[in-house]
Amino acid sequence: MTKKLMKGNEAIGEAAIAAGAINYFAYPITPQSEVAEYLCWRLPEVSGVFVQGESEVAVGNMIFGAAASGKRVFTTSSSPGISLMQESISYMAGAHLPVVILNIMRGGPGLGGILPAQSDYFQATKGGGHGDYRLIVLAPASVQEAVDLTILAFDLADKYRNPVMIIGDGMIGQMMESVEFPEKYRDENNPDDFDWALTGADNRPARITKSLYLDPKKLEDNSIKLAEKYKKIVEAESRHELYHVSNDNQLLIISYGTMARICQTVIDELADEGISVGLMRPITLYPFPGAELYAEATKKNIKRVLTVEMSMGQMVEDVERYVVGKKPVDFFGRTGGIVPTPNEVKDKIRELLKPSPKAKKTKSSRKKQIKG
Amino acid sequence: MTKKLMKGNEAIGEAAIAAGAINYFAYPITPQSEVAEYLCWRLPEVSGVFVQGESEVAVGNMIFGAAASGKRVFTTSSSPGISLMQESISYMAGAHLPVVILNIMRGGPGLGGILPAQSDYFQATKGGGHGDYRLIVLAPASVQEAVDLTILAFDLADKYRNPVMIIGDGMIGQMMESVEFPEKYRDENNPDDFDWALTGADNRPARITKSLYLDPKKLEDNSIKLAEKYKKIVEAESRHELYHVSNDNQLLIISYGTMARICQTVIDELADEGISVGLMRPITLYPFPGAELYAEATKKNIKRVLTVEMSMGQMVEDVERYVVGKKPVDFFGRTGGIVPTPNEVKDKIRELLKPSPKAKKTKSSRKKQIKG
Amino acid sequence: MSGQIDVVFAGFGGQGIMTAGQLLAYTAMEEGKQVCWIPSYGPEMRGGTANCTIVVSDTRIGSPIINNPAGACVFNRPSLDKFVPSLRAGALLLINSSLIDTPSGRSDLIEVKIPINEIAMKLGNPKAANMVMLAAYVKATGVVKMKSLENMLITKLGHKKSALEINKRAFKEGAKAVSGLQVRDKV
Amino acid sequence: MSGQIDVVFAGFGGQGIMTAGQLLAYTAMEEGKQVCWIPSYGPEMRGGTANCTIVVSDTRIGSPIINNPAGACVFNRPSLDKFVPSLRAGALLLINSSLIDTPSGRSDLIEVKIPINEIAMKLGNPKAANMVMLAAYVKATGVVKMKSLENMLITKLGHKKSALEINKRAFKEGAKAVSGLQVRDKV
Amino acid sequence: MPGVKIDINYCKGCELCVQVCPTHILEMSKEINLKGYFYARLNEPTHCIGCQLCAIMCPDVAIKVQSHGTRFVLFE
Amino acid sequence: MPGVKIDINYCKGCELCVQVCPTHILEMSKEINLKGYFYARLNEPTHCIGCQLCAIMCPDVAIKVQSHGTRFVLFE
Amino acid sequence: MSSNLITTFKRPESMSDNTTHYCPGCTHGIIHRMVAESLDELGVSGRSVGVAPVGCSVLIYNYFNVDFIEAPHGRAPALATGFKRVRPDMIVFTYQGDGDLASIGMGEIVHAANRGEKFTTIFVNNAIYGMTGGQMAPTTMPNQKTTTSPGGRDTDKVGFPIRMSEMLSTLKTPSYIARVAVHTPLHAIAAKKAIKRAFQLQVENRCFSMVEVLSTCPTNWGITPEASTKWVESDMVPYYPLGLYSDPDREET
Amino acid sequence: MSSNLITTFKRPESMSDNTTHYCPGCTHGIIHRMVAESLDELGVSGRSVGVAPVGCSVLIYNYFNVDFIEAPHGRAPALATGFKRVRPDMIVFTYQGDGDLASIGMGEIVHAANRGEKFTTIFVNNAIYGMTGGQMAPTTMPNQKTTTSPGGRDTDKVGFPIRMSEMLSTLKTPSYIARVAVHTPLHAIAAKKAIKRAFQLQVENRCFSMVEVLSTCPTNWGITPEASTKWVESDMVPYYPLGLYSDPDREET
Ligand SMILES: Cc1ncc(C[n+]2csc(CCOP(=O)(O)OP(=O)(O)O)c2C)c(N)n1
Ligand SMILES: Cc1ncc(C[n+]2csc(CCOP(=O)(O)OP(=O)(O)O)c2C)c(N)n1
Ligand code: SF4
Ligand code: SF4
Ligand code: SF4
Ligand code: SF4
Ligand code: SF4
Ligand code: SF4
Ligand SMILES: [Mg+2]
Ligand SMILES: [Mg+2]
Repeated sequence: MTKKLMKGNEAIGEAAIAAGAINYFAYPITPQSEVAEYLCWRLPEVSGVFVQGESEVAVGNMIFGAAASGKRVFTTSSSPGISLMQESISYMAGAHLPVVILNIMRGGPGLGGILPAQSDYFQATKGGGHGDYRLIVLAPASVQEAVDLTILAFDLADKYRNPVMIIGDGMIGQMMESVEFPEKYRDENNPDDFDWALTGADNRPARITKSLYLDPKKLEDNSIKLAEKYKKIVEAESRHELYHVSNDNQLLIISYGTMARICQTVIDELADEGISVGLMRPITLYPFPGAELYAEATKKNIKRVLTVEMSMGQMVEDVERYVVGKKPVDFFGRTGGIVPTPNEVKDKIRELLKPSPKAKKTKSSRKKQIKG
Repeated sequence: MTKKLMKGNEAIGEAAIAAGAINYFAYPITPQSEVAEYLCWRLPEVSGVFVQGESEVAVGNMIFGAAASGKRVFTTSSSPGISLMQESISYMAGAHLPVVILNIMRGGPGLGGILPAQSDYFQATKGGGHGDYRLIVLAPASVQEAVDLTILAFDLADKYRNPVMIIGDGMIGQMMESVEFPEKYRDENNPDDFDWALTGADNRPARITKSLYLDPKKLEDNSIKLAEKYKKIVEAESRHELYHVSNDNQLLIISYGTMARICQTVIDELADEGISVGLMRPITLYPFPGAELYAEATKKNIKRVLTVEMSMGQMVEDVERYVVGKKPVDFFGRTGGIVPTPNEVKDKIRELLKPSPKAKKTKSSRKKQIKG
Repeated sequence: MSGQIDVVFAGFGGQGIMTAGQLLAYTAMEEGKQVCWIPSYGPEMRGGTANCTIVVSDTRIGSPIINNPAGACVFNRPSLDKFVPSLRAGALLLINSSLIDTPSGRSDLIEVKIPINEIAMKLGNPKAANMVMLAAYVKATGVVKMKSLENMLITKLGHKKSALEINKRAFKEGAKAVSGLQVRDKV
Repeated sequence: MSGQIDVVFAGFGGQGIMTAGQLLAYTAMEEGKQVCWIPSYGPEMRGGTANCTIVVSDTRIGSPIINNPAGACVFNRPSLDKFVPSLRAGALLLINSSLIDTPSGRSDLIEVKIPINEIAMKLGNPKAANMVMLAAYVKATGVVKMKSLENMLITKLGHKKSALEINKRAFKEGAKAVSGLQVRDKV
Repeated sequence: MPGVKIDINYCKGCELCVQVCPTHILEMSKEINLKGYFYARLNEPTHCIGCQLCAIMCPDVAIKVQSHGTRFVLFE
Repeated sequence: MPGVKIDINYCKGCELCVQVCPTHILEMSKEINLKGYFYARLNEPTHCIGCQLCAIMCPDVAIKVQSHGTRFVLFE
Repeated sequence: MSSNLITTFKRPESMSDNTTHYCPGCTHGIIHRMVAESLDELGVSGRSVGVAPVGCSVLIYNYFNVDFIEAPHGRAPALATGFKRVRPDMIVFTYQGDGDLASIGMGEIVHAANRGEKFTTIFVNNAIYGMTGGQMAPTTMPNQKTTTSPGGRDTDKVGFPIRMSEMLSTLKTPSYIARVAVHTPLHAIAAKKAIKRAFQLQVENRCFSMVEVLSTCPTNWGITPEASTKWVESDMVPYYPLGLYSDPDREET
Repeated sequence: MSSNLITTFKRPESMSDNTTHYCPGCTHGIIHRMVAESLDELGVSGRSVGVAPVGCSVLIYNYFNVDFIEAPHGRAPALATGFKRVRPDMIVFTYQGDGDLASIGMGEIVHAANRGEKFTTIFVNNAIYGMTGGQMAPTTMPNQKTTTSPGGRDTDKVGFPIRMSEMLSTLKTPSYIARVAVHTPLHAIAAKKAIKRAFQLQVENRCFSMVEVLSTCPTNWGITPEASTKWVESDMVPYYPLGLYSDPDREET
């Protein structure tokens, strides 16, 4: 394996090819247009399919149709474009179709800005579309991890027949880091390997890819089938990384994506000051590593749990839910394209750990913040 | 005030007129097309505007444009149609525009079915679109309340300059109940009353309705402005109803919309059996009456908290978050258009309250269920 | 009547099920009662079965969905099969014997057969069958006064004199079909 | 070099800022180091300022965003104003004196002025200014070996002989501009 | 002798076949089928010319047409 | 004498005005403006016929044209 | 019948034995049959995939022995694009109503046609939203009453009906576009020919092909099936002229 | 200049004093000026509302003394519909690029035109996605190189450029549709006339009006502003013929 220095956006494109996902549909949007600009010449080299759709609504449905073939399909977009795909995402989840969608998040709401943000956590993890469904959500923190998780994403999508979303911020997309790709690229899926792929009803009963069940019992059955799948996913696919977690930690940071890397620097620098802080970085945002968080957060030495996001506070709701009041949960975030600097985070932590006589130390500072 | 027997869908249409919201844009979708079928002849009688858009994407943007005028605007749809509006909803929230959107929820995901469901809770309350924004979400339980909340919705939208969503299930839309409308219908808004409405830059600086801020500081400022608004909303606008809540209650049900009415019957019938159960019905789903829930749920007599939804479990996440582990939180739900009957809910409660030697009573049954 | 009373009207599309149920709901409301009418609607296509539930109460109505109705007016065979099992003991079951030739098979119901189609045919308008059934139900249960029902009919049909007349006569026939029966206290 | 070293290259679009930074990143990677290059990109339109940060480290790199860089190569005046305040004490500041006539105003920096545009002009290709700056930075800090840098240049430009030659000479000139300076331990 | 076979359980009684039969030999039955429709039936089988017009118009593809010899294609 | 006034701080040096001037009296300056562009300037003011072509083509509306008497409208 | 009789007309192989949910006299059924016959005659049903719309024909997959995907409302051409691009060896078609194709799905059909996607679209224009209970469609005729145009379509307020075949045939990308009707047997025979040619061109990998079929909706038009066929002739055909609008073999203009 | 000089050409009142963010020589600026002049000349800028697209002209509101709404990408016609319907007394216009109007916003523009919405659309066709860095648009010319068609637009794979004016003028609903260009002063003068007439018709409450303006993108075309104007003439105009495509005064065909 040779190392390459690559932009995140391009590396992700190459990773899709490595995963045998040579069918790509997209509509341009900053800050991820480089994925398309890379794949538009790279895919023809591997006899792949590149289609620039007329809109994200169309693209969401192109991958829908393509996925029904049993082949691996990929799309990439950024926040407003992902919003436009919500109907099709709900449909694909309902029809148990494997697709991989990359969201290089930008500041919102609305047209917002084009700088890095993490404010689409809710949309990705709770389901921005209608109905009871879930996406598997992966959040890489480096270009190499973006490559690895892209490859994993396709495996998980096929394994569970469920859409998988990779969410990164603009940094992941624009950053160049050294990456390694697998020696051997995976071949395209063979549709005949699947008992659900639409390959033509030649000598077999016709197959239907659908989400409509006019009989409510059948519709509920589909939701139960989905829920059982999600249960399996929760049990088997939760991934996270711990950094500097020890029994000396006074505080536990929860943070994901590139934001978590900034927190690593925070932790290193605070360690120099003699302040011991650990980090838990969820790699899968759904399934959320909730049990693991509970275990870490409830350790005796941990005084507080600090969630750091590039948003006004989204993942923190899940953190609160899993910490179940055992420790105060605090939040620090910047948004709109502002990336919190290590210094800001350090200040926040110092403030939180300052022994203050009047402030009840066991109360979440988050309560005082905007919430609901 | 005279009483009228009206279908929920039509009553909501009339309520919008009563609120002075005589500008209506919609695309047909079961089970709410009657709103349009009612307003298409009723609005011309009051010199209102009725436009059937070409899609929900277009309709979401028609109300966007119309709202910028300072007049009151209304749209109605059902689950898949609401998914298609997510981009525009994020934009309207980002641009601080008052609009009212009704979602008569049907079974999902995907095309799903057309029968009643409550599986769009996440989408409505967490924001199905991108970026840090919130909708005010109201959930009526009767046709009269649908009328009252529709009128309230327009007031809240104007007061906070934020989109408001009313979510009901197919039952609310199809049910006929007796309703009263206000004696005096409200006049249309006068755009000149607002310092933000686009009325033409005649003798004043031009006004811009927008959500783009290329300077990240400004974009963050907008998110902070939004967050401060949401803080006010959380403080001032939380609404709920208690039913049969007393110190005898062994269990507290949390349920909203028509599902909560079914729970009322459950409570009445269980009372006959000597089982005391109380109900907390959130009327605002955002802001969620979290503090109030905490207060009720933590009362000594309450053994368990049961969330009942027509979904696979969505609001229950908020319930867990606010009960912060003080009491076990259970869930009962049916989905896909199946409306849980009082009997099913009663069975669930009897089972939960059964003194079982081996089951640890303080553990949430929800843990054993599908979750994540 | 006191407390809550509920009934299901069930048949196939075109039998006037919804209209009959709504007329009952209007009348109950006019009498100052709480009322809830809810249809069960099928797929977005035409045809098939149609049914609606009406709940009438002196106090606030809880569930609009009734597990075990206290009354059922069944207009065709599939509806009989569908609703009989769920009726509560002692419930009133009115069967359209013009289209249904089997009994319910339950012994704990008050069961009355009325050939509503034939009656309506005799009155000269087959479409009035639903009114025959409605009147029979109202007469037997007293859920609303017959007089109120007629008044509501006038309010709704006042302008259509001929229809009004036929329906009034349908009311009479329906009431006659259950004469002697009084289940007021049971339901 | 040991530990982590970071630097900002800043100027306006068209000055080859990104390319210089990337060449450094490639070289560091080739030397087996961990490396991260990150641009700061503006609005979706053309023009304006351009800058990138390069972090080189022997161990895993944390934050790609550097609060207080240990080095800055500034190509124009607005960049000087923007980055000088955030440089850490003792940082190396290379100033393009062809376009910047003011000093940093800080006394705790190692500050070197290099007229990169003029040097490049003399070499016969004004576009080589970025390479002059890059070589000066590499020479002064030893973040990578000069030889490695040249090898990387050959890898990237091997097929464009003439460009290769000019850039090689630019490297020499850049190195010369900081001869005697050795900040290896400081950054 | 050409003829048609109507599968009465597909028939929905729309009468489109009746309208188009050039020999006017189709009519609606007085009985209803399983679905409750009055279905179409062949009145005078011997007059059928096997022209297929009824079958072409039947939205429910309830009609099968048979004829002598080689396939008799009227309109191609 | 007709003439044009170029607001050099609007000018982005695109040269479109230079291309279209029928009397070839516009040229690019050797100095740059605040934004760093070489801006357009009038070389021989006396030759300007006030035809407005330069102004019509200027994407940055940097050019104002003045003329004698009533408004001279060339192309309407 | 005697033993030397042969069957000249029967249910096509590609059709399943299920009875449809369509209203009596609804010509969706005729069009289904023609699609099935075309697949049979071209021998491609074993390698075909249909894309179902949202509309009355959403359950079309129940009536075919052919693989199907169910698309979101209006998006069938996008799904067909996705599928056909990754499986160019298969035969792909969409079956769409006028609300589906001409209203919410306008962007998708125009762009699929313009990119020259090599699938076939059967466009069933019945001038109304059938499935949702008879609301106005972009194709609803002037003055036609619907549940959302109770006074009849007012062209001053909502414009004239859109003629999709005319519109799409202005695109320069080669295509096959024809408008046909099925309200009489003769029209139906021509319709069948057009549908078959549309599929034939796909088999030859030539171009995008679309057949617009004027269809009836007795239920929501509120008239009998027979009256519906008359209304197609009297009201629809004059506004929606039948014919060939675009053909890849035709000299380019 | 002597004192009896009068100003024959100056910045229109409706334009603000801000300098634009457009690249040197980008003709978006010329088109802005014409819109402002038209509003001035018709005396309506005080009761006008513009709808900005997503595209290079997203910041158009910074350059006008006119109220503006910023639309999501492609949806400006829907916003304009909403606004104009509730405020028919105001003058409403959208300003949209070709990616915005002809790609993602296809459905919205077709339906707004077909409903005959009484607003004005200025459609700036520069055959590319300017703002996002030069990707292929539906209007990109055959063989034109873009960042997503690095080998040039391959019409076999992605079809031919869409001609919006031609397409929209097939609609029966009355409208005013013209295609103009601004690459020479003479073309620009004609363009201004068309734009003014489009607004004039709105003032008279006549019909939907759209002016398609062929525009340049020197940056993403990778050539000088002057070469760009030449390319409009040599490559774009032949494919996108200039002229009047629809006029409410013209006899109906
Ligand atoms: C996003 C979305 N919007 C609306 C609907 C509701 N809907 C279902 S079918 C239909 C229209 C069907 O009309 P048409 O396409 O003409 O088909 P027809 O029933 O007439 O054959 C609509 C609006 C939906 N299912 N999804
Ligand atoms: C939903 C959505 N998709 C994509 C984008 C990204 N985007 C911004 S502008 C643009 C295209 C602009 O091209 P055009 O409309 O031709 O305008 P121009 O810049 O050429 O004037 C795109 C794709 C977006 N902002 N929102
Ligand atoms: S085949 Fe022809 S003649 Fe025979 S029944 Fe049918 S339509 Fe009549
Ligand atoms: S056309 Fe078919 S469905 Fe209609 S009546 Fe004749 S056989 Fe029956
Ligand atoms: S007004 Fe005419 S002559 Fe004068 S500078 Fe401009 S283009 Fe040249
Ligand atoms: S046209 Fe305008 S911007 Fe361009 S050079 Fe001339 S004055 Fe400057
Ligand atoms: S509603 Fe209309 S289109 Fe739908 S099946 Fe019935 S007749 Fe056909
Ligand atoms: S990128 Fe193109 S369209 Fe955008 S401002 Fe620059 S030249 Fe104009
Ligand atoms: Mg239709
Ligand atoms: Mg463009």
